[in-house]
Amino acid sequence: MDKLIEELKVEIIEALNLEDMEPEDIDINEPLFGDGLGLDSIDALELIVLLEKNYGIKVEDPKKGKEIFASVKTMAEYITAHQK
Amino acid sequence: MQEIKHVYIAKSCLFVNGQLVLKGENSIFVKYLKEVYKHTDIKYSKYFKMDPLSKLGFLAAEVLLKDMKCSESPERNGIILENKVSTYLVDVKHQVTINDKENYFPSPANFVYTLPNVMTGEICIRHGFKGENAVFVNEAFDAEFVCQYIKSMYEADKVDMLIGGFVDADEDEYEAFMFFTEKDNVSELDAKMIEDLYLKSKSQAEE
Amino acid sequence: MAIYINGIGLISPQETKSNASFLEEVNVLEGDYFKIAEPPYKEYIAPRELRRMSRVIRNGIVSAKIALNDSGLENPDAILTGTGLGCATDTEKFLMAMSENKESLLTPTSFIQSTHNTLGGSIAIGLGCHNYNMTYVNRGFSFESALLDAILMINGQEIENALVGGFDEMTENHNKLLLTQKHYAKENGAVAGQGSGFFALEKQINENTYAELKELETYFKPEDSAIEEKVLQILKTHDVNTSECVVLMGFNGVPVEQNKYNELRDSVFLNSCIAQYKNLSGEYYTSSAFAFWAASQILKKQSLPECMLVSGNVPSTIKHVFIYNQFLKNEHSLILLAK
Amino acid sequence: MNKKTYIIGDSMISSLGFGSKENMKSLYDGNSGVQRIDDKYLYPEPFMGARLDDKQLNRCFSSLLMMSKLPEDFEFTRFEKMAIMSMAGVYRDQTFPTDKNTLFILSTTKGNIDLLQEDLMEKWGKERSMLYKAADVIAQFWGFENKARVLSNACISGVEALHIASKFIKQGVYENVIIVGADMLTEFVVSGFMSFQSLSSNVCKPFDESRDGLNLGEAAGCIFLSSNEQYLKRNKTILEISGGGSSNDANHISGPSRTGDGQFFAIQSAMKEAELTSKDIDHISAHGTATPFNDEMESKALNLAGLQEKPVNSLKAYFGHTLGAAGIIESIVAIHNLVDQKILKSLGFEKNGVPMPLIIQQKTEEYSMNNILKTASGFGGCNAAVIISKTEKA
Repeated sequence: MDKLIEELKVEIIEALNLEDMEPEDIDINEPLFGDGLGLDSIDALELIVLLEKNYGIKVEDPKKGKEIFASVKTMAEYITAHQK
Repeated sequence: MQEIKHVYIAKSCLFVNGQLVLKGENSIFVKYLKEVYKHTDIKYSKYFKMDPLSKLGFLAAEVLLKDMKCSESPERNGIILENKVSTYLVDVKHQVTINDKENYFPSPANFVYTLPNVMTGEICIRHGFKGENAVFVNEAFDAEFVCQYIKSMYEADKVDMLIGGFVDADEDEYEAFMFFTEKDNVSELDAKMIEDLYLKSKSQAEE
Repeated sequence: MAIYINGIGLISPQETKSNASFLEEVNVLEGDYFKIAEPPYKEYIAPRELRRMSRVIRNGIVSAKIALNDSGLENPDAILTGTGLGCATDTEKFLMAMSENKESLLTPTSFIQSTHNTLGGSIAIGLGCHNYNMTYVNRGFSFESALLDAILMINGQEIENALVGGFDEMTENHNKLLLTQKHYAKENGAVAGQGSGFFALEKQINENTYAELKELETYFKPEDSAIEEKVLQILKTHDVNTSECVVLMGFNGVPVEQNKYNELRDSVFLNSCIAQYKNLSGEYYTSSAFAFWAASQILKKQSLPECMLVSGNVPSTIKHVFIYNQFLKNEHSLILLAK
Repeated sequence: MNKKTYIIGDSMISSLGFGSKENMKSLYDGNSGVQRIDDKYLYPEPFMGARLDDKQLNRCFSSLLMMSKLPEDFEFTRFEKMAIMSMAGVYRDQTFPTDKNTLFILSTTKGNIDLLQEDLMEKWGKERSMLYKAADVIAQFWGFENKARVLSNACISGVEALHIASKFIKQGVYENVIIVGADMLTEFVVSGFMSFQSLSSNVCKPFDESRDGLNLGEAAGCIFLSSNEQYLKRNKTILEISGGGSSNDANHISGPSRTGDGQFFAIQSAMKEAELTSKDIDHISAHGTATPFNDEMESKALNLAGLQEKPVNSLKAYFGHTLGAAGIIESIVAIHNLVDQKILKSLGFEKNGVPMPLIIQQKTEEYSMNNILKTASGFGGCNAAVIISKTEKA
């Protein structure tokens, strides 16, 4: 799980162009959207693609994104649960 | 101060140092030139092949250089002449030979004289001058410029003897003025003086 | 009606971000095309906003901000941009993803950022400017078209001022394609470049005014003598003394494209000081925005940097700058600025 | 003689292009402007020659009129346009003075000779066909205060003008001299050379075994000389005319000397003035017309001068023989060769065909040089030589 989280952090930074951030700057429990990292709906779409591309997980309903992308931790949990 | 030797030919008159030497019987340019040729008492078969301009320049030089001493090093003898209409008479002659496309016969013997410096070339051949030589085309004799050139060549140590002058042959007028300079008298050379010599000869010829 | 250039901003391969200096040092070409001398973006744009912006947007915004700050104009009556390629990096990114992922798994960011009007929109968002916002994509006339729109609107009394800019970026991939074209070929070809230049144009003259915009003409594939005739007419109309004029020409090193420049240089502008700028900016669709910036500087500073001088003597008083640029021999533009 | 004759600027128009830069590029690329010309106004039969782009000349010139100090509706002949165009090229790089300290020399053999054609004579009249008149018009275009001078010394006119001008400048007679060399390709000249049977039916081959005559060409070139260092601020490499001389074979009006002594005297005089010996000369830009006798004479002259081991070229296969312009445009090429430190191959040359040994340059390449000797010879037995040297401000 920790390994997955570290991997995920790097992927998020790359996909979302968070160029000034280092993986350790991201608190795994901090909200990704809103106040935390300040991501928006476009970023949500980026992350949906990331899940499908890197982990083969298809998020059919974008509305579910809000729960999945709450934090890096929730993302990792979702991946672990849904990975085939 | 010794006067600079000069020759003037125009209007069927030949002056040497301002003295009338030969008054022509014939007012036609080429015929008068033949009189001058006879007067110089030389035998130079190439003369007859020349165009009128070269003949005029050649004869003026012949008279000017008589009894004059040039440098023994041929490359130290030079000549600068001015001219107004360049080789207009020969140019027209050449043009006539090519005007009619059906009857096209340009002549090399004529064409070679379509350059004004061929006249100086003829003079150089005759007297063995192998030094500086130049022909400038100017609307009228410009003593100031010719003297500028002459002084310049002496100052640059290019020559020991240099002939200057103005030789021109147009349809109904011709004129030759030539003067002799050498290293030793160049300090006396003065544009105003040359101009005066020229104008004096010219007015004498017009009388 | 007079139109004045009251603020300028340029991000280019040269150190042009400060209007205080004027090409005192030259960045020489490294590699196959000119790269941007990047400004410290964070000084102009909040990191959060910066995140999603490609370089061309960043440079565009920075140059627009420099121009606005320079002029003191806060909320322009119109934002007009011109670009030949638009946001090339994002377009490429999106197309590459499309190709790599077989048209699936596409992400939206590069898609939304890849349209030509992204910059115009982003500047407006940043300023909270709800006024007229237009982007012209007109090949070698893109910047000129934006400028023309501004002139028409100001002269038509629709607006009092406008922020006008021209921007383009070059990418590694795009340049590879260009190198296969004759125009940009390695032997005798032009070197591609990029840059973003913005200008605050106003009806009112003020103490920061750089120059007056006198004339703008564009010609597509003109007849042989049309340019000369037009130039002569412009010079006459505005009473230009060619000996007090600097002519900024788009020399790009391509021999067949050189003729027109040479002809004008050797005829109408024989008396003038001839200068170039593509040796500093490279060739691109909106390079005349670089020339426009340089011309404004020349007139305000009354000097011409050595690196721009081609021939002629720099006039002691530079009254006019005439810009003549052509793109691929098709698009010809003439711009006259006055002191 | 304490002043230096600096070469401030140059420009030329030829069959290879407009402007020195364009011409140099073409030369370094090895292009020839000589081509088959089939134009009954020039000669009834097709022949090989080098012609200017008339369209470009007229286009550029029409807007150049703005600069003219003559009345607006004043008309210019083709020859005058050529000369003025080449001067414009110099002017745009470094505005030249036209005051009393400045002499303007036109170097040409035939000037407006085309005006002798019946139809043109009617329009322009006799006086306009005169060389002094053409020079006058050109001088008035620019507003020169001094009277224009025409040097008409056949094919050496250009080189000799440089020689004479440099004496004037060195001695302070004039501070600046603007020299224009120009001649046109006309029916007059083509028919004349045809009658001499001296035109080759191919691109000419100077110094080559199979050379069989020359090609005629047309061009105009302008060189701005001055002793005033103030004009030098744009010149990265400073060049001067370090020496010059002219001479006569005193042998034959249309055939060159069989010994080469005439040409040798001019070279010797130029080297003496420049205080250089044959060792110091790095390269010779020869006259090299590709007629059998001329090239033979030059091989002898260069051997007399001890220059047989220095690379020689002729530019006649690039430009054709441009008569009064030749000395100027070929000197301009030498000037750029010195600046670029590049030597041009002698186009058309394959196998040595001159009696005395010469090293004919066979490749265009980088070459380190300080002094280039430029020579010329012409009808009337005249010869001239100048040395163009790298120098520093006095």
